Amino acid sequence: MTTQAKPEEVSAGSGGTPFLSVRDLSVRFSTEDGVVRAVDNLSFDVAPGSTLGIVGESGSGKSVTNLAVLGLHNPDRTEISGSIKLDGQELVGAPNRELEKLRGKKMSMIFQDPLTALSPFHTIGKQIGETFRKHTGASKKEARDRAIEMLTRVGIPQPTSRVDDYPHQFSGGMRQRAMIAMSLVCDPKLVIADEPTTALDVTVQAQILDLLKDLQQEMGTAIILITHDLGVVARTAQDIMVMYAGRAVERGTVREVLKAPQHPYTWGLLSSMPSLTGDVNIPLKPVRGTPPSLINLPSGCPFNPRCDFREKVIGGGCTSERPPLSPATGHAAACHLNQAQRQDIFIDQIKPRLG
Amino acid sequence: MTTPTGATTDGNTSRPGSTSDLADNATTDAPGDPGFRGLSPGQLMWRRFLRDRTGVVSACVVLFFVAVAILAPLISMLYGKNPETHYGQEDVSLLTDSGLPTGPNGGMSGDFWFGLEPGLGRDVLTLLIYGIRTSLVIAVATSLLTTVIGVALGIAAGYLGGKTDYLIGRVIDVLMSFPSQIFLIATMPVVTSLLVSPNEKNPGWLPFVAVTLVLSLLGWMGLARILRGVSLSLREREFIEAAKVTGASPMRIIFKEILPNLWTPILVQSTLALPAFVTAEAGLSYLGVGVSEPTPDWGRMIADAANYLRTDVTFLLFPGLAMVVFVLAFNLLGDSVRDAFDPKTNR
Amino acid sequence: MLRFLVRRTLGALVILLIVSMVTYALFFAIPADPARLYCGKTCSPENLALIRHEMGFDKSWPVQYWNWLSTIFSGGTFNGVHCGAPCFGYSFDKKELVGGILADRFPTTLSLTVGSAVIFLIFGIGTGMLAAHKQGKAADKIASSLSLLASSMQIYVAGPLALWALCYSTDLLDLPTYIPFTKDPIGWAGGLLVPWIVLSLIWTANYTRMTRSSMVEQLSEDYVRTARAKGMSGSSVFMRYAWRGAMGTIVTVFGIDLGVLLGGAIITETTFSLHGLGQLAIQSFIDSDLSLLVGVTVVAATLIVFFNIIVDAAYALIDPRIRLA
Amino acid sequence: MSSRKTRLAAAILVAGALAVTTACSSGHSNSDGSKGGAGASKAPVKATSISVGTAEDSKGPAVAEPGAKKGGTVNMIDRDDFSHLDPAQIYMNYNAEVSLLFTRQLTGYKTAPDGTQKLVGDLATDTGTTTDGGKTWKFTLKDGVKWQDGSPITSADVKYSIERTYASFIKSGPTYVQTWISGADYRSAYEGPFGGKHLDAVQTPDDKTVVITFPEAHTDANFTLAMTGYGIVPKDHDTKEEYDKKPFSSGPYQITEHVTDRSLDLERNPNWDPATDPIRNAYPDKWHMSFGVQAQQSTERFMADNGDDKNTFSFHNQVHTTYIDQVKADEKLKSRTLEGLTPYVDYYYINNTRIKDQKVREALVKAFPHQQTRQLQGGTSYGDYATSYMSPTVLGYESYDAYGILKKPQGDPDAAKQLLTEANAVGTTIVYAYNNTPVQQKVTEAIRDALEKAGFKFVPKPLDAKTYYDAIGQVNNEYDLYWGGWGADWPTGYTSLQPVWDGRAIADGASNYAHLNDPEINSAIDAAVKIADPVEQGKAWAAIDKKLQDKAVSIPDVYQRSLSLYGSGLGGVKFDTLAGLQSPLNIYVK
Repeated sequence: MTTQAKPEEVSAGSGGTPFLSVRDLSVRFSTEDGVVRAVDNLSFDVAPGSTLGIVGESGSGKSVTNLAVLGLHNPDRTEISGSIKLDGQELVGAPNRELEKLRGKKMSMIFQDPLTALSPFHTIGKQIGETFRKHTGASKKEARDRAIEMLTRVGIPQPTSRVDDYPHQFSGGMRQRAMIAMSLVCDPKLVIADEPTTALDVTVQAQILDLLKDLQQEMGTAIILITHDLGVVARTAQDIMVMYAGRAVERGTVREVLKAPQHPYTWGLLSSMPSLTGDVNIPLKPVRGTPPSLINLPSGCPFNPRCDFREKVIGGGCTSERPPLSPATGHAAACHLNQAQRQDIFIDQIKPRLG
Repeated sequence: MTTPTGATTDGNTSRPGSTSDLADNATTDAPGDPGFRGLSPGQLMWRRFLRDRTGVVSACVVLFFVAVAILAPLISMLYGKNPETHYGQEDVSLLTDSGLPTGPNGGMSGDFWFGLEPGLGRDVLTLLIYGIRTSLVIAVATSLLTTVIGVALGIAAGYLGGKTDYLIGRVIDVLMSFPSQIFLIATMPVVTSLLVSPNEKNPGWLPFVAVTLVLSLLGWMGLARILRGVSLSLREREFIEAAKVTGASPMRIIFKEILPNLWTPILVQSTLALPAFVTAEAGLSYLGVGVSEPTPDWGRMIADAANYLRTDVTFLLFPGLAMVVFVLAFNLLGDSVRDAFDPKTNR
Repeated sequence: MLRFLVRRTLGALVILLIVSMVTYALFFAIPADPARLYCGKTCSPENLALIRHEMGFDKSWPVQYWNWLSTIFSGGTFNGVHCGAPCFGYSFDKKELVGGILADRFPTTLSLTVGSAVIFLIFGIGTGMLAAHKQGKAADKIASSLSLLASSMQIYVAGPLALWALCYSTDLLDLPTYIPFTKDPIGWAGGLLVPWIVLSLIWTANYTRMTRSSMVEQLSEDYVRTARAKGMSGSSVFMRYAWRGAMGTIVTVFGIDLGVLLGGAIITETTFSLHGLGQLAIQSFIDSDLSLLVGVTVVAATLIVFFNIIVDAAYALIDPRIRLA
Repeated sequence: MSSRKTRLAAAILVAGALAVTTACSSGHSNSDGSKGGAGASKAPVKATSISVGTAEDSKGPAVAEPGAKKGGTVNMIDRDDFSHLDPAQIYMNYNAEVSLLFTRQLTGYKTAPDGTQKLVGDLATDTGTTTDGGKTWKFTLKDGVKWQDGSPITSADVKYSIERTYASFIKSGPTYVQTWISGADYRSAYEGPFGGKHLDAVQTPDDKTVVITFPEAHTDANFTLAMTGYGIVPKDHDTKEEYDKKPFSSGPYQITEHVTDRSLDLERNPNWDPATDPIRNAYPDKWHMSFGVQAQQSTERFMADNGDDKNTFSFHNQVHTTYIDQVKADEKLKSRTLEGLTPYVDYYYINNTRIKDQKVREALVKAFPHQQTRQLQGGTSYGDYATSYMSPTVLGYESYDAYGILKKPQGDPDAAKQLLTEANAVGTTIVYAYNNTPVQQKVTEAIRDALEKAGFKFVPKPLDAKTYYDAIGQVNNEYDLYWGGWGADWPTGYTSLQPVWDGRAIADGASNYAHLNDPEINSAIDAAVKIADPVEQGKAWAAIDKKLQDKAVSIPDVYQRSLSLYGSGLGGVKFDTLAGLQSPLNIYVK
């Protein structure tokens, strides 16, 4: 197995074209404090039936990116440029009516906290069936039957009676299952799962992830999994994109990125994560500092104030020049360190800590 | 007139303690306030407030009124008139036989900039600026008193729970069930007679104290209810549990742990209650149970002027306008304070 | 639900008991002799004693209160007028049974309140939703500032101004009067139009503000975003989700306001010379008409308490998370 | 005439706040229309001439109003519903005025076109005859006087009506006749007719004759019997307490509907014969009266003169103080403006038990700011400066200005200070009790200003409107000065002076608010009562009035006036000087 071959496959996709293709996406919010560059020149693809994990700290632009894909930003205060193509259809600048038809049908979203993300005023069945009716024009009866079917598929016991329950009558895990049922009710080709397990117990987390995986296999859905938990990604995704300050800093297959990470930020993320096989005597080492302001980004590499290795870059490019994500395909990282330096540092300093 | 029984007009009474939500903002779609990282909540609030132009303008207006109230004697000295002298009766050419100013527009002139009061012929401008004092003193005193009562009983009910909570809850229920207008009217003579016996001379503070007491009597329940809810939820929080485990006394928990977390609802509610008390005080004066002569008072001026609506709108113009501006500025300020504390409402 | 209603009704009865008792205590705490008011110009001590005795003022107030209370259940005969249970006493001033007077006055207050409530709910919620929909735009700013301005108005300023502008000087609209709806529906509406307009003007503002702020709050809720992510159209998100959430707040406040308004708005009714419960309240206070005063107070308190129960029940219907117990 | 309760209602907080017109706080106007400046003082008013009419004067029908025609509906708007309609319960002028339309007495007042008034027989053929100087009075009923059901009014009805005033449920009416017959504790002497017992002092030798015998002489008993309080009530239709809501008519109209506090509707009584009635011109077919209209609103409505308001008048609501200038300036309103002098006199009572030094009292009289206080209440339209205790409307009134009030109505602080210095009483504390209403608060400020300038120490004591009369009615009250008005029950000096100044009547709650107990005055009152000739008696009362002034027992302030408007569609609206109200007697729809 060569490490170089796989990314080719991914970016080319099984049918040759990716289902979702994002190019040079920028999302800016105008706020009272100034313009927030939440996403800056981001490009990525998702092939049909595959899972892309997007990883990053809070405020790195993961959620914003995906809300932009769904077109859920307030148009008055948000400026979106670049291109988002879903199954060949351009979404940036598409009329809201068009987007409404796609949302829930071709692409759907699973939110982090099912308690707040589900309407407390409507029954689970209604909320699931409503999506179905909207996109298929089914009758109420059909919608209800579909809801029961979906609940069955996501593993809710006694779905015929639980379909009339309200979200508050469900447990956390069941709610997330219902949420998944709702997002899959129209067999969408793309599901964006925004931290789907963060709010759940660890045991339930695994169940939900397994469920997602099963359903994906069953239905051939592409999934974008947003998380700050590399463990979740490792378990579920084929590809990873690590985001920092609105940009992708590293991209590749799960194997590539987790086994041979190239970006100091990724190293930091990995170092801060406990591992079962690691040496318990080595303390976890979180990324120092705090995420940068998206209004006043540090010049050069936005990660430079927190980077332990910037002295190693000759000419101090870290504070003056912003590194591009390279190479253009395959395992890529946006860092001034050259390939050799990256490998050395990882093997000498980082890997031992990871165990 | 309704007594301010809490911010019933605002939609967010149900979620008063949402400053704690601030931290979550970054993970949701809002970009959060990345520029404010590292600032204390107080500083955050202050900076957010300063950026709210309406808030700053209304704060300036409120400050202007306060300054006028404080500087009233100085202004009146410079202007050369005072609110006690019956100018219209000393100079008979100023008022007609039935007490209306002889001059047009309510007797406005170079001598009397805002005109003359019908009847006694006092100077409207000085009555107005001294009237701010009355309104402010009573509104502030009532706000303070209701806040103290509301905070004490609200926390007691919420934190102590059990029988205390039940008792306070029922007292609130009963007080809220009273038709407030008739209750205020009926209570006033009782309160007055409790303060001063019929054969004693009425001291100058009497109307202030009586009005403040009566307004406070029906004014504290809203705040108490809100604070009860907040402290009820705080009681279950980890840091309170922790304090209990470490053996802190209930008093210490209340003052050191709970109270600091209640400042937001307290401050927001009091700022919103203040203008409500200004109008309530004016309403009492309008009903004839408010502050009596010779203390200048806006409500009484408006009530008087309402009689002259058809004869000369000028009398209503100045106190009416002053009142609307004052209340408006205070309401806007209250909104801004709330927004600064709780940016989520995004008004 | 039934248990809730029973429990709350019992609680309400206790509250009413306390309210009536406090009214009694307050009445006798006022340093005035009510008997003197009925005594006429040549008030001999004998006459005064006779009146005191006949009106029961010669007994201590708890005894009088007890008598009043027992009359509710047992009925009584006053001045030759029989009053069957439930009997709320007899007004010595008006020489009528209190129950009858209250029944006579209530429709006026009801019409006044319901009519203006319909108007201010429609306009208040409508403009509030418009403002929330056009959040931050000109329409929002205009609606918001107008409503703030209107809510800073007082009925005693707006009332006479409206009478002057709409009736006295222009003869555009009818003077405020109450004609029973059953007698002449058009006259009923015409007679109450001016007070409705003025009341609505002031109250609309509150509801505009409230609707706007709770709609804005709801629109930022996660589940609203979920609905949009499901592909729900803007209008259905607005109505089915955000409005559904905002409704709870509005119903709560409306219920409380309705109770207060029905209990009688003294200034409103006096400004427009309408004979509702508010005017009755102040009149009975002036006349020291104890049984009537207690009657009005209890009716007003009943309405307030009743609408509180309705609000709580309605809230449970709106929000399934609330359980009644 | 105005009962405590009305006064109270007048003064009460809300009413006061909403600036209601009443006998004590309203605006009034000036019959000669002179619009003198604030400082101008007026010449004393001419006394109304009132006399006792003959049997000829007592014959019906009433003097026709020129241009009047029958028919139509007249509307009446007022602030309050009539508190009583049972004649025996009626003391208040307002209740009495409406009773003219459906209740008749033995005697009544007839107003000539020139405004002079005469006491005439109403049900009786004349004003009664007495042969023993006022102890025994004999009245003969007219032929053709009937109840609304057509049955004749008999002497038994008159007797029953007087007996009935003893009943325990009759509490608020006048008690003159009862006490004259049976003494102060009249209720224990006779319990009323319901137990089957009768009153021997009233005899009915036949169906037409009534003879009333008093133990003492009461020379003006025929005036007393003109009070609505002695109007007749039919035995067969007496519903006792309930009668107060819907009395049985003996006059030109009968009640069709009375909704308490809302409306009263009257229609013609077919059995009333105008030929028997010298007083009432019953022109309209119907009356529609509605209540709850504040003075301000009624003024607005009369000025606007829209729709049904064209055919509307008001018994009691006057032009609201704030509209006086506007109403007077409006030429178009002149033809429907009504002005007149009421029987009420405003006094500021000096508490004679607390201020015993006559010089101090004189200083108070001298210092008092009549002009300022009057200006606050409507100026010349509120009333004329009073110098006497008797109203100019009372028989025998004489003008007498002992302290030069008319020259210096704004008060004379220098003269007052001089008097205080002489009495060595500069800095005397005056506790001024007042009814805590918006207008009275302002009046207090004016008084404070004047008294402090004169060298008094002024202590204002606001009293709640509900407690005001109770508080000042206490014999041992701790106030020095307080407002209170008085109006005569009938236009002779007796009811004008005796209740207020007879020292033997001092008691808690009695009307001798000044607590004056002067033997000289007391004996003069006793003497005056016994004078048979009304004119001579009037002179005696005027002499007492002068004595009271010389002793500076209190401060007379103004003789109250009335200024009112009515709709343009009405004619014959006149001012009733005896009641101080608009009279319904000659009103017709144009």
